[in-house]
Amino acid sequence: MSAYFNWSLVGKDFPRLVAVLPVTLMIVLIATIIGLLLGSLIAFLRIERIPVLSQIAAVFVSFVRGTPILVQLYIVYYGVPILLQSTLHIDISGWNKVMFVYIAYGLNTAAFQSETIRASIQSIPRTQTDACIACGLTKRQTYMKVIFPQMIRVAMPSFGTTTIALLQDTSLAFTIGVVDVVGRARALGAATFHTMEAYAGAAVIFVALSFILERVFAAIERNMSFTAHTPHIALRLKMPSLLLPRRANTATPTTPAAGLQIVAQNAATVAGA
Amino acid sequence: MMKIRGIRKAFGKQHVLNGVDMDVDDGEVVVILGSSGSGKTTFLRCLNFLEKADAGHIDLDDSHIDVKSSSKKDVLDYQRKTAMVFQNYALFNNKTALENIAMPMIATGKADKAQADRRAEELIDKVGLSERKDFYPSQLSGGQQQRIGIARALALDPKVTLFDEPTSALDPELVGQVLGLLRDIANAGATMILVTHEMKFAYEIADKVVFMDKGVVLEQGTPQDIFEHPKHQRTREFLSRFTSQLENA
Amino acid sequence: MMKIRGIRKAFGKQHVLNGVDMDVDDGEVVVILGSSGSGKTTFLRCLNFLEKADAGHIDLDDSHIDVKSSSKKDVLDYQRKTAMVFQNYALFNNKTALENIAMPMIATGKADKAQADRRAEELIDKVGLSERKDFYPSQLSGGQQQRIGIARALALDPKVTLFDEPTSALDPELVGQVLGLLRDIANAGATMILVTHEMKFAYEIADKVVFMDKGVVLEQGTPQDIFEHPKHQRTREFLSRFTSQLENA
Amino acid sequence: ACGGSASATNGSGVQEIKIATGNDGKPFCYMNEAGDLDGYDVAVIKAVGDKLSKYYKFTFETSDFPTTLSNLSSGKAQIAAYEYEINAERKAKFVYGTVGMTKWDTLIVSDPKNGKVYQTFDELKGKKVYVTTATNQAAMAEAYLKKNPNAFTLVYGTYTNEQIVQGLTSGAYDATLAPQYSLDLWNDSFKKGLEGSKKAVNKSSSYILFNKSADKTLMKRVNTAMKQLKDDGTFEKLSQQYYGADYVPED
Amino acid sequence: MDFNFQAMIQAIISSVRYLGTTLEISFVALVIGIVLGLAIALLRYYNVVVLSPVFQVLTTVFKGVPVVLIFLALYLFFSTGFDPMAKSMGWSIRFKQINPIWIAIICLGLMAVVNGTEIFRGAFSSVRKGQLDAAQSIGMTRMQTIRRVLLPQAVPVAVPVFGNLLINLIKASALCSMVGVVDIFSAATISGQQSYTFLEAYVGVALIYWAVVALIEQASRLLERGLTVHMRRAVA
Ligand SMILES: Nc1ncnc2c1ncn2[C@@H]1O[C@H](COP(=O)(O)OP(=O)(O)OP(=O)(O)O)[C@@H](O)[C@H]1O
Ligand SMILES: Nc1ncnc2c1ncn2[C@@H]1O[C@H](COP(=O)(O)OP(=O)(O)OP(=O)(O)O)[C@@H](O)[C@H]1O
Ligand SMILES: [Mg+2]
Ligand SMILES: [Mg+2]
Repeated sequence: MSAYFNWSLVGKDFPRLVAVLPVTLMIVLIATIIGLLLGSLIAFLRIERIPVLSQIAAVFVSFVRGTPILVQLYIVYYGVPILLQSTLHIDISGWNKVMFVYIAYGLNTAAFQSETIRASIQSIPRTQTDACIACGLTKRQTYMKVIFPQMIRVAMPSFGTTTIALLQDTSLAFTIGVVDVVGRARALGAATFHTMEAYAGAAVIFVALSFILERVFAAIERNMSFTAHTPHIALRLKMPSLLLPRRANTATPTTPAAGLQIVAQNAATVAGA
Repeated sequence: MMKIRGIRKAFGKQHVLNGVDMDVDDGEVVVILGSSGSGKTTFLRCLNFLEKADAGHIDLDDSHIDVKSSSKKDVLDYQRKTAMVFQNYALFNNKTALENIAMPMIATGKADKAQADRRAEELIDKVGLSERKDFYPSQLSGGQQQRIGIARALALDPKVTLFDEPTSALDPELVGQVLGLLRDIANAGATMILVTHEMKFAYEIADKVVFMDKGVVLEQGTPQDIFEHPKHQRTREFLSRFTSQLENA
Repeated sequence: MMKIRGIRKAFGKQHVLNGVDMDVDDGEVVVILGSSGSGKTTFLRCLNFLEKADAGHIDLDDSHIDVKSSSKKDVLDYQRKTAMVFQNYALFNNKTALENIAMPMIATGKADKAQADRRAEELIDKVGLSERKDFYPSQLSGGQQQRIGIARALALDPKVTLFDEPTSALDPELVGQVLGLLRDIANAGATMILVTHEMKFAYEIADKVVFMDKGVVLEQGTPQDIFEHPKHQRTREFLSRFTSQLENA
Repeated sequence: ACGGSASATNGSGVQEIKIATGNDGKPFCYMNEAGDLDGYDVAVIKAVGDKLSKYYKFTFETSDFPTTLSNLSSGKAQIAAYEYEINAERKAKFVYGTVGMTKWDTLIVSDPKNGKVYQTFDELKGKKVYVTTATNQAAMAEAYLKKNPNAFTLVYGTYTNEQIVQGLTSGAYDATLAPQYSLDLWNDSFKKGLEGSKKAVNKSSSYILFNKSADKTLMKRVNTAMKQLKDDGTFEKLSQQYYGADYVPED
Repeated sequence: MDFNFQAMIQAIISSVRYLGTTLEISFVALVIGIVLGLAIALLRYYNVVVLSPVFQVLTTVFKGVPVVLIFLALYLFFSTGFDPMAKSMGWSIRFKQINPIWIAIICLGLMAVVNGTEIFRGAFSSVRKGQLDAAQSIGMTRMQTIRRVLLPQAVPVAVPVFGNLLINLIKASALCSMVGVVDIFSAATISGQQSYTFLEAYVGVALIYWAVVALIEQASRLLERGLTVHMRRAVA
């Protein structure tokens, strides 16, 4: 294998991969934002069983889950311009290609996030919404003031896993010529005829990012636990059995129903590199 | 004055409430007794529209609600005249003790932020938890949570407050605390409907005791009537443990 | 005869048990009282090795256990001489009522399948649930679940049975049922250690009452000693609600 | 109808033309180590662009191979340059440029250490031959197999260069199909002694493609410019630079 | 742009024949993921010394490594390392005789193991602690507890998530052309290459994926329902 693996090349490739990291991060960031907003909307439509819209949302989610993301990317890349042109007469041929990548990954993330959000919302005890009704809160107030703040914490471990998976899945952007980390690795592999070294560099970046993201998400999760800002630390010890899981495996998602949903999504969904 | 008529509720084929009637005068404390599964919780939930009853009317002051046909707005208005204290506390987990009391006041437009905070501080003081006001529910003991739950209900200044077994999840010392607080509130003239298994407390505090069985009101009357001269065999059975305790001790 | 000496347990820096000693004679019923957080549950859990105590000895018949150094096998042997009934029932959710009773007998090698089934039927009959034997826990009411939990413990024919607040999650009628069952078992000569908040029941059933506070045994004695002539201020405070009830009623 | 949608005219009357090309096809069109688009096809098109800078501004639309064709047919580009050989289906869908760019003399490549150097398809009877999915080599092997069923077994894949070479040297398959310059690049990159058949099993040339609805003037100007560049030796110079030898077709 | 339905149908017809390959790879990988994932999850659940933290680190690392790299590295590792190893072990099998489908299976299997571990860990955490206490208080051994209490309760929780994993494995199996296996995705590409209708081919194969995924979702829902009969409250 030594003929195929050259350490010095890893050193040369690595900075070039780091240079395009912002592209990957932007895709992840924007896809995550779209995913959260649209995903919340879809989750809301489905939980409240809004007629027609909830069925459309269900088909959308099923389609996205059921088809390779490459196909979704093509549909957005070729389909959206035609759609906008023929319906609204908007010409978007001048758009930067990366916009299509944002949209495609945003829609994809939204479908997956909506399931996470749905599961997290459903994991919030009924008593919480009961209390809202009993206090005379409107539906909007119920969602904004009680459900969302609590849901975020439950969903956080899952968001973490999905985001890490998304980091890798962005590779398909290169298929339409957007150069992200995996795309750059592919290009370097093609240019040097040494693919392993380039991907190894990408692996180093992703593993590092995964570690960082895991930490960040864990921190957010802790911050959202509504126990962390204890005025007097001593008092936290009063009911430790409630606060601290007794077993050591605290890394597991706090609510299995929601947490699990996503674990599986971690499976790389790259189809057709 | 609250007038409840013909409340019915079925879950699927199971008829849980079969036409419950009840009158509650202003400032009256009504205690509902009944064995497990008799429909007490369901009844309270229907009164607060947490569960939509299948049929029935509720008149409360100027609100006249037909549970089946009244508009969303009328129901919301009516809801804002009632408040509920839950068996399992049901505080908002993402809000501190103080916020739990203040937020609903603001959300329902009963007070602005400043007023709400002031009133919340007052109430939290009243239930003896001033020094815990910035704690989250998970950092409070059961008895403390329940007292915050009661303060939250009181803050909304409801015409009627509903209590579903407010002490059943507490240890005996905490039970004492919470019952004491309820007694104070009752003495202050609040209108309350209360489900409890604390017979002794019911005996002391109630203006009227209602015994429910299989989704109907089997009998009602003053505590003396019900505890000392129950008319129905079922009521006698149910109360036997308590009354024997009354005699034994 | 069970001899418990110097049980200590800390969670991190928090010392929950600070050297608990206790003697339990064969056929004796020991009731542990104490306020919330005094370490009662932790003590029972240590006795059953659900929690590994930090120090202490337990002698039970021919088992001599040093909690720190005894071998896994000795502990397993000892564990099989004790059984525990949990506050929250803790039936196996994936087993029917009958299987819940029979499976542990088979797993611990106390009986073969046929014997276990026979014995389980007997016990389920004894706790009055023959017609529910094929139901899953989620299909049983709290009181029913707790009775199965007791039957499961009895099936193992333990030298000592530990009960942690066996009635606290039940409604008054169910409490009556379960307490009745416990009384029967006690009368039949079983050795029991029992944590409860049902003072009246404790008074009736206990051979010995132990009052725990802050992880130590504060005082112990016959029910008369403890309830009527408590030595410590703390005990008096704790019992005040109950004793006032004894007087009032 | 969509053909013209991607072109825009700027103030000075210079029209923007999008060229679809690949981004990982060394030595034709690829992103070099510095991150710039590079390769023979790219260089040729750039030279054409320089010649026609009065009328057009060429910009590249990069993607993988299948997507270049989708980009061309969807009108996201007017021209595609990625070593397209002539075949009937493509002819029906697109318009070929008239000037050949590269000689595609495909050799049978094998590792002499594993026995012999195969010279003809016939010698490969019963052997395994690797081809990359959806390439012209695959098409030509399939065409041969159609006429001579059971001649050899095709192994399809989307191997990287390492894998192709390693597959040959390890004997996972006996041969693959490639032009001389690919072979040279392999031997050079991995220090191996692979050899090609003496004679090509297939001869053809590659061309650029136009979108069918592309403007005829554009086609004419580009074809003319390419002819000039070929005649003045620019093609040959670029061929030396990227392929290491002269692979410019005669026509 | 025009969409050639004929070509799409053609692509569906030619790729459906390789459905078996896609399913074989995905299912075998799933089985590997279930078996090894269970083992690792148990090690971590019971916090087994050394092994538990080692697997924790490995899981985090493998989450970050691009699957493409795993395919590539494994292929090169096998093709250079297998024959010498086989020789020294005295095996008669050589690399060229190995069906590359096994390399694909190992790659996806690895991915399945990483995920399977996490799924089981989540499912275990959904089993109430009281259940294990009860088992322990009765004096059941660890193996008895796992077999009679932990697994029967964790499996129903894990089933739908493994359904998800299978879906993702099926989609990820499109990468297996990287090691020379023809699956439905590359079959569609081959079909698309003949008439240069790649887009149509992709859409066609997407429809196949969608159909398969819908079936799997349905099956896992049924399986889950079957397994949780006793967990649901019977409306008396
Ligand atoms: N959402 C529901 N779906 C189906 N049945 C229900 C539902 N809620 C309550 N029930 C049934 O309605 C009956 C009455 O329940 P309810 O909770 O009102 O009783 P309760 O008098 O409050 O009893 P307890 O003293 O145990 O709290 C019970 O048989 C219960 O199983
Ligand atoms: N796993 C644990 N980690 C840390 N602290 C614990 C743990 N388990 C119990 N404690 C603490 O130990 C103390 C004793 O708890 P324990 O449950 O034994 O009390 P108890 O006497 O049973 O109370 P209650 O009457 O409320 O059941 C409490 O302060 C509790 O918070
Ligand atoms: Mg109730
Ligand atoms: Mg306890």
